[in-house]
Amino acid sequence: MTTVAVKPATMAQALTRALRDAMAADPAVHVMGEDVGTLGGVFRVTDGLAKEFGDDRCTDTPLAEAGILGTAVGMAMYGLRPVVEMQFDAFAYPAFEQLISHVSRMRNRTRGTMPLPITIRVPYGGGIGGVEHHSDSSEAYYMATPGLHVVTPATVADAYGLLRAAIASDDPVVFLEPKRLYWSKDAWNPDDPQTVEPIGRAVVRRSGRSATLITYGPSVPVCLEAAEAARAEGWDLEVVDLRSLVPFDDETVCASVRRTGRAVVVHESGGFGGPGGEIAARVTERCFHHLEAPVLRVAGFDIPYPPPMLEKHHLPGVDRILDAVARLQWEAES
Amino acid sequence: MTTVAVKPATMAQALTRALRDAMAADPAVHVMGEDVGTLGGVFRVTDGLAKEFGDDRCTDTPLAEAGILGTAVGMAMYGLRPVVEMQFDAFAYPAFEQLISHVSRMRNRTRGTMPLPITIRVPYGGGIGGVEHHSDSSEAYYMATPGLHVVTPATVADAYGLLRAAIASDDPVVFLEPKRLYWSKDAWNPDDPQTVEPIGRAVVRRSGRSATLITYGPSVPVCLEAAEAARAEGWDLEVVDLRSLVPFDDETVCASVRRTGRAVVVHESGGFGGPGGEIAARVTERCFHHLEAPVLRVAGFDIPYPPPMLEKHHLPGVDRILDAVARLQWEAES
Amino acid sequence: MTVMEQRGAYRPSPPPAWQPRTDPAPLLPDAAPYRVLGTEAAAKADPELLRRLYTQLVRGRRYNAQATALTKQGRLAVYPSSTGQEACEVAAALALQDRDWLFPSYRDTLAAVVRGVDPVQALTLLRGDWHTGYDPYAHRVAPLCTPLATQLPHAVGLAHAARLKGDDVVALALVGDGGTSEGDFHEALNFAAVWQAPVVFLVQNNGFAISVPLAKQTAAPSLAHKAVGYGMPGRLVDGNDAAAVHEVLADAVRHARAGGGPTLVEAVTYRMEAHTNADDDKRYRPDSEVEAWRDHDPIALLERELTERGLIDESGIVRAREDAEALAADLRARMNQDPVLDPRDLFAHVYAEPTPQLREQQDQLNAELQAEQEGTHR
Amino acid sequence: MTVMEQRGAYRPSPPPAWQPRTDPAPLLPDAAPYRVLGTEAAAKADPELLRRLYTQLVRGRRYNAQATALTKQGRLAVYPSSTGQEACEVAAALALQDRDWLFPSYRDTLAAVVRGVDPVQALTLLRGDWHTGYDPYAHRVAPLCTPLATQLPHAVGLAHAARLKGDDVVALALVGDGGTSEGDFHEALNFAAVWQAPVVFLVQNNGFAISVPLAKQTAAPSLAHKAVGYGMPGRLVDGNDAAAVHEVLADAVRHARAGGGPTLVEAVTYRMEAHTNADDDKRYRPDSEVEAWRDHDPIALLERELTERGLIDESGIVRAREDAEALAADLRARMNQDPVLDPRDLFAHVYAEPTPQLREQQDQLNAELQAEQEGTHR
Ligand SMILES: Cc1ncc(C[n+]2csc(CCOP(=O)(O)OP(=O)(O)O)c2C)c(N)n1
Ligand SMILES: Cc1ncc(C[n+]2csc(CCOP(=O)(O)OP(=O)(O)O)c2C)c(N)n1
Ligand SMILES: [Mg+2]
Ligand SMILES: [Mg+2]
Repeated sequence: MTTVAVKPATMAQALTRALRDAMAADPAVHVMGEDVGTLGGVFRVTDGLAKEFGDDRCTDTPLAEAGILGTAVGMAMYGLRPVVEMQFDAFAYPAFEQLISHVSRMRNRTRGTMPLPITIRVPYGGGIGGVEHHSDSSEAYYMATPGLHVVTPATVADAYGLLRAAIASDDPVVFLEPKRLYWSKDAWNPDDPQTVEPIGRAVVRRSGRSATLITYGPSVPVCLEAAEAARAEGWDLEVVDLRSLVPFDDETVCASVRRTGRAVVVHESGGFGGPGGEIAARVTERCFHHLEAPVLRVAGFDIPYPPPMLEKHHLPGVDRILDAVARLQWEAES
Repeated sequence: MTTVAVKPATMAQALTRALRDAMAADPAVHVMGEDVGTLGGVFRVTDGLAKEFGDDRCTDTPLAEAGILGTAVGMAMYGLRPVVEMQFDAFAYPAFEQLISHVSRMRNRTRGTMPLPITIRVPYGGGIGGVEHHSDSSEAYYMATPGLHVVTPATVADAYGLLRAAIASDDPVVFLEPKRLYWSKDAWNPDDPQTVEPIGRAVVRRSGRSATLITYGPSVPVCLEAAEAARAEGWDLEVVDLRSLVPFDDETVCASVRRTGRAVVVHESGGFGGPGGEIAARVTERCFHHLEAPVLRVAGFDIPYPPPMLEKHHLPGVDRILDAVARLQWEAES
Repeated sequence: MTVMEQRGAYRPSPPPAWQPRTDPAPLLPDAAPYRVLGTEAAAKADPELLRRLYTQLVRGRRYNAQATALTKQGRLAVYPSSTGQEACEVAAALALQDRDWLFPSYRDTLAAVVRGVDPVQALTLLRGDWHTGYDPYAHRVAPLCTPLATQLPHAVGLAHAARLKGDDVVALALVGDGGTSEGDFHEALNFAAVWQAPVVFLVQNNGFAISVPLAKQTAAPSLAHKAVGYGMPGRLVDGNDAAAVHEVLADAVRHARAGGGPTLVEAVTYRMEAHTNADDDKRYRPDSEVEAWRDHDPIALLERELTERGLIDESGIVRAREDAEALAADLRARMNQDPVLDPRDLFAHVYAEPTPQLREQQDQLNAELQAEQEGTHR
Repeated sequence: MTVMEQRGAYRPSPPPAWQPRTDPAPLLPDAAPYRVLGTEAAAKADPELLRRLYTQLVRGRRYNAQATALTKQGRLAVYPSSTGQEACEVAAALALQDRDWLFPSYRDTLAAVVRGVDPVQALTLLRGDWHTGYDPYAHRVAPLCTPLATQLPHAVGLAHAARLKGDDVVALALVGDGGTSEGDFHEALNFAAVWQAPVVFLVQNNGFAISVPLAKQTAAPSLAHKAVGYGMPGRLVDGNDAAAVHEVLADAVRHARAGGGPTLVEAVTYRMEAHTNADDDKRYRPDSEVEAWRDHDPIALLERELTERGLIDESGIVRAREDAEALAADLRARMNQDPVLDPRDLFAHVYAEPTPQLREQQDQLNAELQAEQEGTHR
């Protein structure tokens, strides 16, 4: 009996492994996008796939995002399972018409006869010192588009598990990859990787009694840090990692908030019209009488993503989260 | 002294008049889009403008929405004030990259030296028996994009006033025109039209004491109808017409909710990730201790817009609004 | 050999050793649209094919008339007629094999019908009970596509996928002259050429995009001239000459099937009716222009050829008309029945499984419908 | 006459009276890239211009080296070098009049600098203190554009607006070979041709879009062949021959200025460095390919011509290098100073007036900053 080593791995490595395993398991899985072949992607997530599976399974496309997603639609119509890479969040915008008008609607349009099992990988978010257009948080657009699943990992294990689940899904999945977590490391056993199924379950990353931080993707580590720091102020914070924005796990989130009676939603995306509004509203609808204070939001400002030298002021950090926790009307506490 | 006749006019007529007056007042105003010239637009909103001002002031463009908005950006860079028509809500999607990456950001990108005074007219919403792609409510996308103003009229007078204000604004404004109100009539005096300025003020369309309906655009008349019907059930509903989604008029909305203690947000757009989440969340943040019940939402379902024969089931109607009002925990009332 | 290693790919080499990989000359279209009817080429055309085309043109014209009539009776929400363009619609459908795929736009219900889709199902979108009335896999006809040119990359992707799987499948995609201005047109043609995908693009240049004439849409010598910019052949054809359109498309399909890659075909035709029943074409074109095109009617052109060459007689013409009438009568009868709708369908197909949120919403609607039925709703 | 009534517009007339409005032949590019240096054409070139080009090429090469060095010192977040492409950058800037406009992409800081933008301001985006470091109106240089090809419609719109206002202004827009695949490229060229806008499109075909070689980007005979599909002339030029690029661009600018409409120019060049300092070009191209292009270096080509024809001597070469060193020294010195940043700028320019919401957020940030300063933050 061999003992399997649990070694530190980066999120990028786990994603690569998920793609490779999915391609090996199912010849219908095709990876496509800009620079995903020979180069292995600008974040190296597709590294080695073209070599192992050939250019026809991992294809450098012409430089045109609507064309990439549009041809992926046709490939999916014919029974393939395209995994599309959008090079950066902001460069997915040219593909929005294909996404909204076709990817999200084809199954419904055809009463289920023409599903589109497409996975759209979108590196998103800031904190990497990227210049303009390289740090957008675009999840609000995807959430507002019925017919899409929207998921985002915060851990190495989830990166693998969620990506396998996304590729296995018969529905289109927007798979948001937090750029600044690509090189984050976790102990992870690549020889016994787990898929995270079904898509749509949140997870409590840290239990606590005082209040719930509801978050996802790049903000999960920040919230965990905030929760540690909060102990000094006497708060025992629970941290819920949504993992899936669509479908939304009302059950797990509301169970937590009912327990703690207070909640702060934390994300990098702009606050106004961002995910936090939806989350705060639905939690309030469902948990109103358990709430000691309104659900607060800590989000990016309502501005275009700032240049790298100023991004630290924009990103929700530990202090801003704790400031919000402090405003949760503790006076009301008996 | 001549007496000016206040005659019934349609919203479409008021919009045409606003365009004409803006073009007459400022030679920098240029109207452009698909079929806006000779035909006068598929909704006839630009009727007569090409004849009056020439093809160079009111231009039938090639059929390409990104091209329309992209060239409008260049025209605005040179000091013009383009008024762009997107033929239908869903056909604005191809222009999203230009909208998000340039229109909304150019002023900020250039520290204010290169503002883009572009008005983007988007006929939106359903209830007109339109086939697929002709009835989308896309306001959530615009709201989630900092740098844009987003306004929408619900009355004939506001249609004129807001459009004049939008064109006069030095910022880009997404001007959402509720398709099913194009032919709605109000008494309106075209010889003494008022602009609605500044952009960003909501208005109380009906005063009431029991609860506030927060709404905008196509749902305003529905809410007014619901408020009338509610009298039979003993509810005296206040109706707030937001008129501007960005900037948002927290003052007017919160003043109303603080007065009534209860609120329902009503819109056609899908609920999940839609405008209602933001609105409910911010009202709750600001009015928590005045609320007798959670702010509820009555919205379109979280589905692709249905075919015309089924749209009546999708659109928030009087019954669904009253059902929501009934769930506002009246038992708690002393 | 991967798809990338094929002919046609443009590789730079440092000047001065410049060598274009593709000779542009064969990619350029002829100066004038290709014609068969009334020319010497007609003699070589298969009489059986000409008769088949004729029958379908006559059916197609009648189908268009019937569908337009149904809008007046409130049985269709809207109808974009292909009257005048039947030669393109019919030839597109007949140029394909059964295993091939057709990618129609909103105006191309007729092509779908000729390919075998039940006319009632083809019209479902336009009647308004659902977005697509037919199973796309049954006749290999993609859903009618409304957002202009967005179906073109789908056709490319499908053809590419079929080829990767080793299947002998060609995709034919239809688009209008206006649609060629969209970015998706460009991206689709480029992907097709780089991948050497077995796909044929047919532009029905009917002179207008709603009210906008071609002169405001492009300054190109012809739309077919766009092909060379992608490294694929461009063909220009008289779109009212069913025999010519069929020949050019059949050639292009054969070429694609043999691994020769994509072709762009521009068929010059004319939209004889308004854009849809909701449009008023008097606003943007003179009657005289429409009238001038009547002399070049696709049915008349073909009928003249068939008659002159003795390939059809009066009884053949009558038979074609009777056949068309039967189609119309059947369509009328069935479209006059109210479709049976189930509002619960709204939630059934958004995802493979409804999300918990959709299940809640479905329950809400169910409760409302029940209350309505029981008369207990507000 | 409105812009719509001009030459070049493609009007359909019913077959058989087919008449293309534009003759495609003059729109097609030559079979090989146009060259001046080392050919007979060089004799006709203005010596003063050649010397000016030379000085700027040498400055440009040094500028590129300095900027790349600044990335290693952490003074730039990222730098996409135009080393090897200086002939295109320099010629683009010099082909324009002062009143004209330049629309650069992220790789074209050099063109902006040659046009007069302060190098430190040109690099602000890439340093990371703000998105644009210069006032676009000061030198009529649009902000460096990152989303590929999206600047092209801007150039068309600006040129069109200037023309409508009666101003004598030409816009020159730069784009890469990869960028030609984007829908915005297509839409921009089409609008330009239909409007006959005074705009020139320069494609710097440097062989790669990051790692993707041209063969995977297009199957066209050349990128310049795309022009005919829009009804504008396409020109193919050796992009490392500064005299040739300048001549072709100056011709195109003149043509546009005279009301002749847009031109598409493809300059065949080569990206000698990795895509940016963050890229590893060893992964996708052999050193030998890069080496082969060294024989065709733009500076060496021009220097040879100038020297052979006695238009420059050793001291002239030294002067050019000294000038370049001075630029580099100044750039280095100033870039080594930390930029002064004001976080409150985040809110100042989102709208003409901050919204009430932004004012709240600004207050929040102010309070945080103050707490930080006072050491009272958490
Ligand atoms: C992306 C997009 N923009 C706008 C429209 C609205 N629209 C429907 S048909 C049409 C004109 C299409 O012209 P053309 O492509 O020539 O096809 P035709 O109608 O002549 O068959 C327009 C603008 C649309 N359907 N999709
Ligand atoms: C719309 C868009 N998609 C993707 C990118 C990411 N990206 C930046 S540069 C580049 C390659 C561009 O190649 P090319 O147009 O040939 O210009 P070059 O870099 O060679 O100058 C890519 C894919 C982008 N900036 N914009
Ligand atoms: Mg047309
Ligand atoms: Mg390049």
